[in-house]
Amino acid sequence: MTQLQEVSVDDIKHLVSERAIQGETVLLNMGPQHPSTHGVLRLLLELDGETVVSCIPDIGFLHTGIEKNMESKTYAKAAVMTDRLDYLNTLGNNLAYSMAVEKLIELDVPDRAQSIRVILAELQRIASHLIWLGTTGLDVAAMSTFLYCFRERESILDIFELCSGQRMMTTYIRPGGIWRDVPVEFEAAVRAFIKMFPKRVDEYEALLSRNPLFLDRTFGIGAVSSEQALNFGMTGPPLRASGVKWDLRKARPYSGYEQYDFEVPTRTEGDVYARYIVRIEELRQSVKIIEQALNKMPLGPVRSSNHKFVPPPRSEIGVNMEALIHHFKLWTEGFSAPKCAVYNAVESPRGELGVYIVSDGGPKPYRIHWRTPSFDNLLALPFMAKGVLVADLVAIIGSVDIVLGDVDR
Amino acid sequence: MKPELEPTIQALTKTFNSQVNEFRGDVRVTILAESIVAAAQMLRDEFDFSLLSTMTAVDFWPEENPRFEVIYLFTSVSKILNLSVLVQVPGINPSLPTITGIFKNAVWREREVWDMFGIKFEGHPDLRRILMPADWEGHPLRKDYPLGYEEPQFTFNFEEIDLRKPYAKE
Amino acid sequence: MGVEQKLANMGAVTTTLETVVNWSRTRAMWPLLFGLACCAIEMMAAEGAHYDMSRFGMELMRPSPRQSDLMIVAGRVSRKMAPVLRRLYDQMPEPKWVIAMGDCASCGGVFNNYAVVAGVDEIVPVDIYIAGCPPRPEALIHGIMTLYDKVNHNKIKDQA
Amino acid sequence: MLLEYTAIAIFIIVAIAIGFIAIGLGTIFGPRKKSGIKSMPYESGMDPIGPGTRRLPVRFYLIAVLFILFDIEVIFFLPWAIVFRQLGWFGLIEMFIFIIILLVGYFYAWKKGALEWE
Repeated sequence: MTQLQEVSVDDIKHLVSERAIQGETVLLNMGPQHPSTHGVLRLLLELDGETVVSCIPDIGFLHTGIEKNMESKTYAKAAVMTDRLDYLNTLGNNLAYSMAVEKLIELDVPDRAQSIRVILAELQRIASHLIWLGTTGLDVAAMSTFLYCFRERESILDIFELCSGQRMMTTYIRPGGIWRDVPVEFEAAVRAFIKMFPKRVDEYEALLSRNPLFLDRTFGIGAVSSEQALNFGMTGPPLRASGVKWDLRKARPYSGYEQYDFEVPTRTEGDVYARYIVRIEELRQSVKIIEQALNKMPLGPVRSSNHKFVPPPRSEIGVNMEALIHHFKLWTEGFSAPKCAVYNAVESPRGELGVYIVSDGGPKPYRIHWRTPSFDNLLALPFMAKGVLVADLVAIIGSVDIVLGDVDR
Repeated sequence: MKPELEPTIQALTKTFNSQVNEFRGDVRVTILAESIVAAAQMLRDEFDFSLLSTMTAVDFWPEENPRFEVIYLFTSVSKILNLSVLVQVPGINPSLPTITGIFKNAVWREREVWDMFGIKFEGHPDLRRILMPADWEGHPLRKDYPLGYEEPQFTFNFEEIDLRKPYAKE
Repeated sequence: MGVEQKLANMGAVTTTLETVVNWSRTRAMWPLLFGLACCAIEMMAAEGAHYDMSRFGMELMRPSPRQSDLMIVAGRVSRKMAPVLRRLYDQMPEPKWVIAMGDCASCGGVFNNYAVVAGVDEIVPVDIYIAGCPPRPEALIHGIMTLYDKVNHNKIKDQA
Repeated sequence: MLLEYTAIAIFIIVAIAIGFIAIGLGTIFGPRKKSGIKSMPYESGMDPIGPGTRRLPVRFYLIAVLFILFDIEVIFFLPWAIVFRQLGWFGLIEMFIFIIILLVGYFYAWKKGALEWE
């Protein structure tokens, strides 16, 4: 029997209180492989019986160096890596990256592409909220919500597969518009989904909203006031649940959001139940946006015709010599951007998703920084987890809705 | 340049000597390293830039003196404004004062900049590596750090890569 | 070791015993709940009602390695996660199998840089590689079917 | 008389046999490979910090005792439920008294705050 490999307490002495060093409180790893950490997040918990004395998050277990990898790819090829960042909001990442590149090289986007982008981004928001609802239901022992939510998510993934051929990593939104036009059946599929979905949200509400067990587990737990939320840098549903009405789709409308009228749901308590209510309300608002965007979707081209930056369609290459030259240049060396830095933010289901691109005039981005919302939302976890039971900590992690690909990049 | 941003820019240029440049509607103010704490305090209290959206660094490697450029991006939720503040940092033992006292989310952002670029932050509560393993040497996002590209295994070079690939024994 | 190693070459007896033992192993192979990244979402979709992986005996995703027979590495393994993955593999009781789900687990996939282990076979011996980024739930179930074929054909003699 | 007892005996033997067969096959045919890391305590993939066995807070003990108390009460219901018809009114009243005594204990524990975690 080999000697037990123990990590002695003194190499993390500066983090925990001295009661842990005397051995009074238990130091427990709610580690990278844990059913309720929604991914590979490690929490070093200092427990006094069931109550959490302090919680020290340790992230980086899913760090894949996307920012460094994107520096060695041209702008068009780096778009493929953006899907893998926040893998629940793939089209939202594409949208953030494409709009940042369009801002960098001042590329126009036709209206049809703008409204299709809004429809797909909102569908992706619904799919992401559905996964959050399913897994939070699992964490709070409401097993059936997981199966209901994934049933609806399958119909959304069918729509994505309809227009792009891939279920999740579509890279369908690219700089200059979208990859190709949506098929004819797209509109019918989306209309069918919008007609069916509100009734399903009422089903979820019937399951959870007034369920006394759910209320006991979520009411008044992990409350964050609006000043603290802003100070922690929280954005998205957790911030709106604390009473700050900050939604980038309303504050800085992009891609045509100003034409659609929808409300931004906010609550004031800022606890786990408030975040639940805000996200459930956002599901309904997204359906409203999709409906209006679908009605206003104009006909026309879906990708900018400025072939210096956007590869020409395949049909033109055989016929038009200039298109062939553009095609060859774009796919070998790529277009070069002016020497400057640009920041562009988009409202992802988790908060403000921003892309900061520094370009040195070459075809490859010199530096890309992703401002990901889960990184800051997770920062408030130790503050929310002080003096809370371990079971409530599980509900708090669920309510903050972190995605580890978003946190570690 | 949005009109509401004017007073902020005047106040910034008056108190700290700073250059202002604008590109595509984003305003960027470059100030000295020592005055970043005062600037952050002023922006948050007087001009209500209550959210530090992000904070990151860029490594202009061949240039040695101002090698790093650290970017603080402040957002004002009430006035819907964005302002980025730039600080030049030299290449030899780069260090900056910390603003964790003013913005709590700077704690992790600064740890990430230390982990990825090696810029020290004096006064930071616990400056440890955040994304890389604790015993990792080197700072990955520096330009002189290799990408770590390994030759992918295709059919033509299958055998020689198979030999040197460290397969896991049982 | 089990008794079957001792009476390894008794013709008909061991072959029928072999088929019974292998049959019993493929009927309720419980995977370890070990979702890393995007492939984990597709694994959850495969576990959901539409694709229903539990038709193949995978009803329960056991979070603890002590009660799981199969480790599905669903996602990209970073350098910081590699020792944890190896420890979990070691703490799983025999007989155990590993499925590398997705390109990132099989060969590093899209990420060819300092942070990602290029292929999980550098850390744990892999039985089945599933291509796709992320592989569709049907691809995962096809991978599980191939694993069942592999288990059904493995001989008792060469069981270490 | 004897017939019923043989039925129960067969029932018990078969139950025990199935238990032993299920576990026995596993131990006989299952390959076993001891290793240091395998016997190490599992802490979601990380090294455990500090000694495994340590003093636990008293609240866990309190909850355990209360559970045992009321669990035994439920076990006493089982034989009563079987001969429920034959006992008639007498059995019913007897069982109510038994339940009321335990309810008094339950309310006492509740008011003393034994059920609260803090």
